[in-house]
Amino acid sequence: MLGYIVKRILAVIPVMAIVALIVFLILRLTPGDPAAIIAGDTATPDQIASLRESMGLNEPIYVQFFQWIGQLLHGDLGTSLLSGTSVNALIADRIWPTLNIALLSIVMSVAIAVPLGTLAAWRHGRFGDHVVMAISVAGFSVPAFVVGYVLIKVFAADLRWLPVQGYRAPSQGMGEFLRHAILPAMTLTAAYVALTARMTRASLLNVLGEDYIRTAHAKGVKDVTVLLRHGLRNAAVPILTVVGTGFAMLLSGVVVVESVFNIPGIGRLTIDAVMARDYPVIQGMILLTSGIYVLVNLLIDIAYTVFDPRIRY
Amino acid sequence: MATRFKTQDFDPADEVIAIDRLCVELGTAEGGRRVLDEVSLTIRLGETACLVGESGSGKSLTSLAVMGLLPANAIRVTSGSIRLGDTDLLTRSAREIRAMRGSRMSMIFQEPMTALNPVMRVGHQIAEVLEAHGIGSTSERRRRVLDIMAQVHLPDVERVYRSYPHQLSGGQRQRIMIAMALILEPALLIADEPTTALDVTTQQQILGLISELQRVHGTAVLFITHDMGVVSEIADTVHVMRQGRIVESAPAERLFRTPQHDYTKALLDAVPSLHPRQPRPQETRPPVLDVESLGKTYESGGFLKKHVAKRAAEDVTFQLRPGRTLGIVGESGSGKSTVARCVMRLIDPTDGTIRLGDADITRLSPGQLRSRRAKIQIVFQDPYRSLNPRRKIVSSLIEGPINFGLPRNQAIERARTLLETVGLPADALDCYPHQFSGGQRQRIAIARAVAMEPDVIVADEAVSALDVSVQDQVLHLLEDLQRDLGIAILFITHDLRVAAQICDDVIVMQHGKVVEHGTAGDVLVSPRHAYTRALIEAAPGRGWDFAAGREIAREETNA
Amino acid sequence: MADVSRATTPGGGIARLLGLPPGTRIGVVPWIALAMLLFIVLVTVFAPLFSPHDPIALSPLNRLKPSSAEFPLGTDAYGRDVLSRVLYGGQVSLLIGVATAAIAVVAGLAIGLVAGFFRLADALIMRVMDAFMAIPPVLLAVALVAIHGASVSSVILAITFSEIPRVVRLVRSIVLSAREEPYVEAAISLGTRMPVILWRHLMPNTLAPLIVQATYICASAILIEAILSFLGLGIGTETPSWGNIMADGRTYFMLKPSLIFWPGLVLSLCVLSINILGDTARDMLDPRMRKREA
Amino acid sequence: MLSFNRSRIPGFPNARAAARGAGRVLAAGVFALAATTAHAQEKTVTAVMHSGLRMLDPIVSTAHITRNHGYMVYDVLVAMDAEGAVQPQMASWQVSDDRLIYTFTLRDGLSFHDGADVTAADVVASLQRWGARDGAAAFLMEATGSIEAVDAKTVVWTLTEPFPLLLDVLAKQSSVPAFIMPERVAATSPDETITEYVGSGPFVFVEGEFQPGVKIVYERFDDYAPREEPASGLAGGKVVNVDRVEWVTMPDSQTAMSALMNGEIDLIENSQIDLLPILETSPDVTVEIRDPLGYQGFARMNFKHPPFDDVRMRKAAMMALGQEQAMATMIGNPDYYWLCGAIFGCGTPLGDEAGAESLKAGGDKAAARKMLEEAGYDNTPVVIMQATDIGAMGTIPVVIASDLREAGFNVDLQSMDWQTLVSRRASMNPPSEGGWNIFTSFASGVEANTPLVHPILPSTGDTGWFGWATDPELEEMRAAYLKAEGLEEQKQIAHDIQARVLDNVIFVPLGNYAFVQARSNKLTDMLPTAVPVFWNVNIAD
Repeated sequence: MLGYIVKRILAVIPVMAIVALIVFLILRLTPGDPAAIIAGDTATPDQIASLRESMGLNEPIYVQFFQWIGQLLHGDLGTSLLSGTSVNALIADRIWPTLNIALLSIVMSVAIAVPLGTLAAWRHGRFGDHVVMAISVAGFSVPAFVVGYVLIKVFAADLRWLPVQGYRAPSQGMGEFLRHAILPAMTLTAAYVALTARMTRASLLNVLGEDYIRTAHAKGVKDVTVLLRHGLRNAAVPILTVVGTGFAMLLSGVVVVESVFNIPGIGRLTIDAVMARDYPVIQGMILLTSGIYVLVNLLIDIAYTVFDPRIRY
Repeated sequence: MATRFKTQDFDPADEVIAIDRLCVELGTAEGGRRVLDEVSLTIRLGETACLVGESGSGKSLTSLAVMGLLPANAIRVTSGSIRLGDTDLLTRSAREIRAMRGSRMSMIFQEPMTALNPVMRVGHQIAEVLEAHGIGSTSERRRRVLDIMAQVHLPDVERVYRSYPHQLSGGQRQRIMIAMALILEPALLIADEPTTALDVTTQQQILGLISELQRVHGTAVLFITHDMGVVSEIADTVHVMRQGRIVESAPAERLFRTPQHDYTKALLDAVPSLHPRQPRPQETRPPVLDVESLGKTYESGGFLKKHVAKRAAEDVTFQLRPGRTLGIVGESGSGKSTVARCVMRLIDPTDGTIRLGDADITRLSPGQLRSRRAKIQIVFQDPYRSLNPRRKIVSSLIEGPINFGLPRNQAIERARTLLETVGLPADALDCYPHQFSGGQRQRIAIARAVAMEPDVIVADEAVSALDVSVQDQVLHLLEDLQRDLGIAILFITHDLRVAAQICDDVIVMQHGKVVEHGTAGDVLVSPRHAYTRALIEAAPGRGWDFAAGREIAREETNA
Repeated sequence: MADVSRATTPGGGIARLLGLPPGTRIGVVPWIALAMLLFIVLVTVFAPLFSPHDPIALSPLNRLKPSSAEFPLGTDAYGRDVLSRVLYGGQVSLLIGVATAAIAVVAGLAIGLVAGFFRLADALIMRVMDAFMAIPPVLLAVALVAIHGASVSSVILAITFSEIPRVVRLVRSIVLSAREEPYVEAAISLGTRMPVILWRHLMPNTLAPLIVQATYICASAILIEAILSFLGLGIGTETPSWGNIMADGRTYFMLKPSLIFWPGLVLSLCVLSINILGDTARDMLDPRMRKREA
Repeated sequence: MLSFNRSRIPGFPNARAAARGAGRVLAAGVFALAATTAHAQEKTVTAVMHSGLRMLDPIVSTAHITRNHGYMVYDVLVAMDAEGAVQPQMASWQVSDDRLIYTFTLRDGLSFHDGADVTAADVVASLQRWGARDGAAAFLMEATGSIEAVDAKTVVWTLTEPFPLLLDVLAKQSSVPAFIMPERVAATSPDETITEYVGSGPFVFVEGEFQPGVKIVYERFDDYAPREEPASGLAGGKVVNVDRVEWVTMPDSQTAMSALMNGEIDLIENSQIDLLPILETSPDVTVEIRDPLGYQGFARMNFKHPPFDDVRMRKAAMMALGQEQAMATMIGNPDYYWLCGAIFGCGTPLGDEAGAESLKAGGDKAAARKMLEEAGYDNTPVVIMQATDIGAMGTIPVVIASDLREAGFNVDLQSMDWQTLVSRRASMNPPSEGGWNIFTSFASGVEANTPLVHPILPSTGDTGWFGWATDPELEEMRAAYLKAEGLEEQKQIAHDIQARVLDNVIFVPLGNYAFVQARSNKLTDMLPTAVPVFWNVNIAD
């Protein structure tokens, strides 16, 4: 097991190296000049050129690349071209809102989606199934920002139950955190519930066709027990997988949600950095999110062993 | 050793289950296809009733109908009754039926690997029967589970209790299933092909166990099987099913000695004899396939992991001459299929040499090999997977010849001729595989191999998935082709009966090694190796000549 | 246990191509979805026939007008007719959906076949694919759109890039399991060349799952286009697409929710229909499901 | 110290793994943010500014948000009052009779946020760095012999020739005001950004709470000694009545609006005009225009490439354009925009609308088409760049495209993000090779109200602003303006410049519009300045 984990972590290195290379190349091929944005709209070409020079943007790309890699190996993601802040500090500052909200929405999604998917599988082909699947597919079919706006309009602007925007850390009180986080989390949850409920249903339907389900019935076990004890646990691995790959979707979703709800997370940090061509920040962010993605998938692979004793590494 | 049928008279015993004119139809609406047609049978206390028949005859449907496990939205019972003791099952609510499952009637299935929940400890799975029926405290249940596990002769019950199914052997898993079925001492045990997926030696043990427990508990057993050998070993009463009907019911001995119905006779006729056929004259032409010291080792692990080398085949040597059939027999995992696949170069051998005709093909690159492929062809076990379901029969048949430069129209002509040779109409060319039965598909697969005009055909369990009657026909087809075309056949099988009927020479493999090699007569009649003897001993109904309806003469068996 | 007899009726056409069992039943919902999708496709393809106005004609004096006889769904912030824009917008959105699905499937199929059959290429290809999978798709799209400018083709390219790895993985896994099939080994034994085996025996196996996958890609591409537009990185404002009509309208959500509502409704119905059809296809094609129906 | 009890998290089910993971992440979040403590009892103003602050160097960046930040943290020597007159702020001054020597004397009590006194040496270093970056200051520096600190409080500025506008340049609000920094900070090369943010202004920048692009926090500088006279414009006493000012960025204008109406924030610096009808329904919110000069939208053509290398083509294009449609589309509500053909702003001393008649009349497509034919337009495509991520500003190119098409131009409207536009406009390549023909931008009224400061005027070819207009005649006029004595002469020259700019179509003014501020009625005594400042303002509890 430990050996497997070490091996998996080592296997991450080439992937991350390729990510780093792709990211670097894509960014430097992208038109845009951070010097121009720093200098402002009314700056003259000369002013921008001198700024470019002093920022090191005139170095050949490969020099910049190896400088960056050199920094990376020291755990240093570089310095934001715009604010002069270290990227490590920026990320450390901005990652918690995103993680906390993402986590809240995963917990909410799983709590909603698994029972829904189970219900659909149980009522397979009948009315309950159709209703659940219609809801899930619908959740999948509406853009996140629309969901966000509707939630704001209903729960914040009209009913005034919840704040419109902003973020409070759990340290500022769990109640405040939830009051602010619940709408953004629900926005993210819409698509995530859809994804997870569908997978739960599909996976459970597969499992319900297995011989051991028939065995359980033949033993005289109650239907509900068969469904939950024999069905759900065997269906867990694909569900876990989709939770993991869905995490990537979630990281994309936060970009939108953080804009709509004004949450100072890494999604907005990234979009702002892209818009301003703040290369070190974008590079750091993509590396970070890729790293999180790879890590989450590793954790999920390890979690498989909890659900399925046949899987041993 | 003479065959002894069970002859106990059950007439005075209480009826445990009585099925009366049961009809079952497909679909939920009126007028669906009738899959069970007035099935009636009765089993009494302590009686073993065997339900035999070929695929699709309705054996399993009957058992599922009794258990109340027919898929509700696809199949329904239209008339008839099933009485368990004095309860009419068809009038009971789903809840009441559930309460009876596991306690008054229980069932074991064919494939113990898939029938057990892979993520639950087997002890808990047995204990769940007790839990579902609200019996005992946790510790009480555990005690009873360990007790029944000991009764089914599981070793080290404490450890097995905590094991997951994948950590047990096939035989152990089936014992778990049996323990699960019998822990509440049900009046009726339904065993649906419980030994079909097991090796022959394991099968013998499981059959023995079922009989033993039946004696102890006085259970009525409904035993479903397609294997006449098994029937002859365990049945008190035999019911022969065909196309949803019971065509003949009789006490075992009477059925085997004096079958009444034509279908029963045909079934019995098709059972190959364990006694080898007459040896054919020796062949002296040089071998077409010459395998020497063949070995295949799978290596796994490596970086940060323990290095494991698994020897799937080791030091296998044989020669195959034109027009001859060499059988490789053994149980699962013996390495017989590894040898077949190495010879085909579908996998690369790690040791030894393979000579095909005068060429050493052991180390040829895929490109060099391609030109020699025509000389050696293969027929696989599963007729449903060996033909590309998306391509017409003609495409499958002409693919090889066209690869070797035959013009398309000539290839089609050859395909048409071949189809007739294997006994299919020529218009089958434009059909798709799913339009054919398993036996027909296997004929097509053989035609595809023969179309290449090979010197050697490797038949890898080529008849194992077929019903006995079909199996018989396919074996004859192979024999005819061999006679007409002089093809050499390497015949891989686990079934000694089949090997006895088609092979000139036999290799017995165990754990990747050859333990015995000789003519079919030598190996099967007077085996020298203990393992070969054990295999023969374990073959069910080995003392009975099914086709003739009599014991195999004593001198013949021991000659 | 093979007690249920196999079907021997002849099956034809698409059902056989997809490996469908004959007589597979389809409920009423997929037909509704199909009808809805066809309706949407028809009115967008023939948008010029149904549109009351030029979708890009500005009319600053008619900004943000409510519904009226002249402008059935009102006007947007440029005074353009929303109905006409929604109708024309479908052309671009559907084009993006269909083109993305087609390109992703074709490219993914080619790469996946190679990765699945050639061990040497596999490791490298899959590492690169892993890397692309790990990069959040919206970020990748943002970067690619920034490179090539905001246009339909760069949006398609951007979304395609992030979808390809998923297709590759799917194809590769199918190839890996299909190459163990006896009929593939039989073809090897018949001396058929590798490229031919790939094309003739392995590729068709991927067809049905790919069609299912394509519906999901199509649906998600339409949605991602909307998100890119929301972030200011979609196609330009002139050419309408459902996504950028909504993106343009989002500023006025509180004031005039209909600017988002109508394109959003049509987009959601369209995506919903495609997803339902995909689900239906998947349910029909999943062999395990079939076993249950049998 | 905050404690954290995992078992009491509401909303998280007691599922083992989930709760454990959640607990860990949340707990870590608590520690990371433990430094953030509530300021319940303090007077805090929370404002949503027009854009996010990322750049903290007000000398290097010309961005308005950075300038506004500069006015919070830094002080200036002299400043302009509400009437546009230059007044002493940090220093008073004396001018020699030959107008070549200016002597500035720092007032008492000035200190930096780190406690050090402000000295003349700090002032000299700051002026020199500013002089090296700012465009208007560059003219001044050309006329400068030396700037010296003669003692701790006295700076002597010696000119080589008279520069009548010295005080105006020094007091200007845009683009780069002459902020005073400590000498060690001002010693930073003008091409590099500063890394230490110490000023002597009325607010202290709280570096620990700075989240670039998201939030910036200022606290009152307790040791700041305001001037005694009342605040007027950017001059006068900067009396701070609140403890803390937070600028937050909200990417979504509706979110900001709802937040203001919900009382979550106190001020929106620049509210979307279309949302005003909703804001106006709230009794707790005041909506008003702060800066009467507003902003002027304009279109700039590329002088390097056809068709707009030909003045006749530029004129034809201008003839097709109209301010009404541009402003109506961008702003909508006529209360918040006005047509104005004056490049120095309408209602300003130098404002004059000569040559803008057709623009104000909505353009004349037929006349434009005719001019185009006469000029021999060969259907060369016109690439118009449009930014899609800058809100309402992105609408003008769409209107221009529509106008030009109607006049017969072959228009290629290309959409991109603002960053791409900013870098692409620097490309001198032909439009077919990554160049461009037209882009639009806007200038703040206060930074474009004289020929001295107007950023688009310099027409020196490749060294000028993007579009690279070459117009020696115009350059002569600008030089003459610098030497002009008295308002009348300045007005005359400004009139000539206006006429020349529109005649040669250096750029096309497309109308003026207002920044509309929306603020909570809790805020009182907000100064009516173009630069939003947070001294003088008070907040009710």
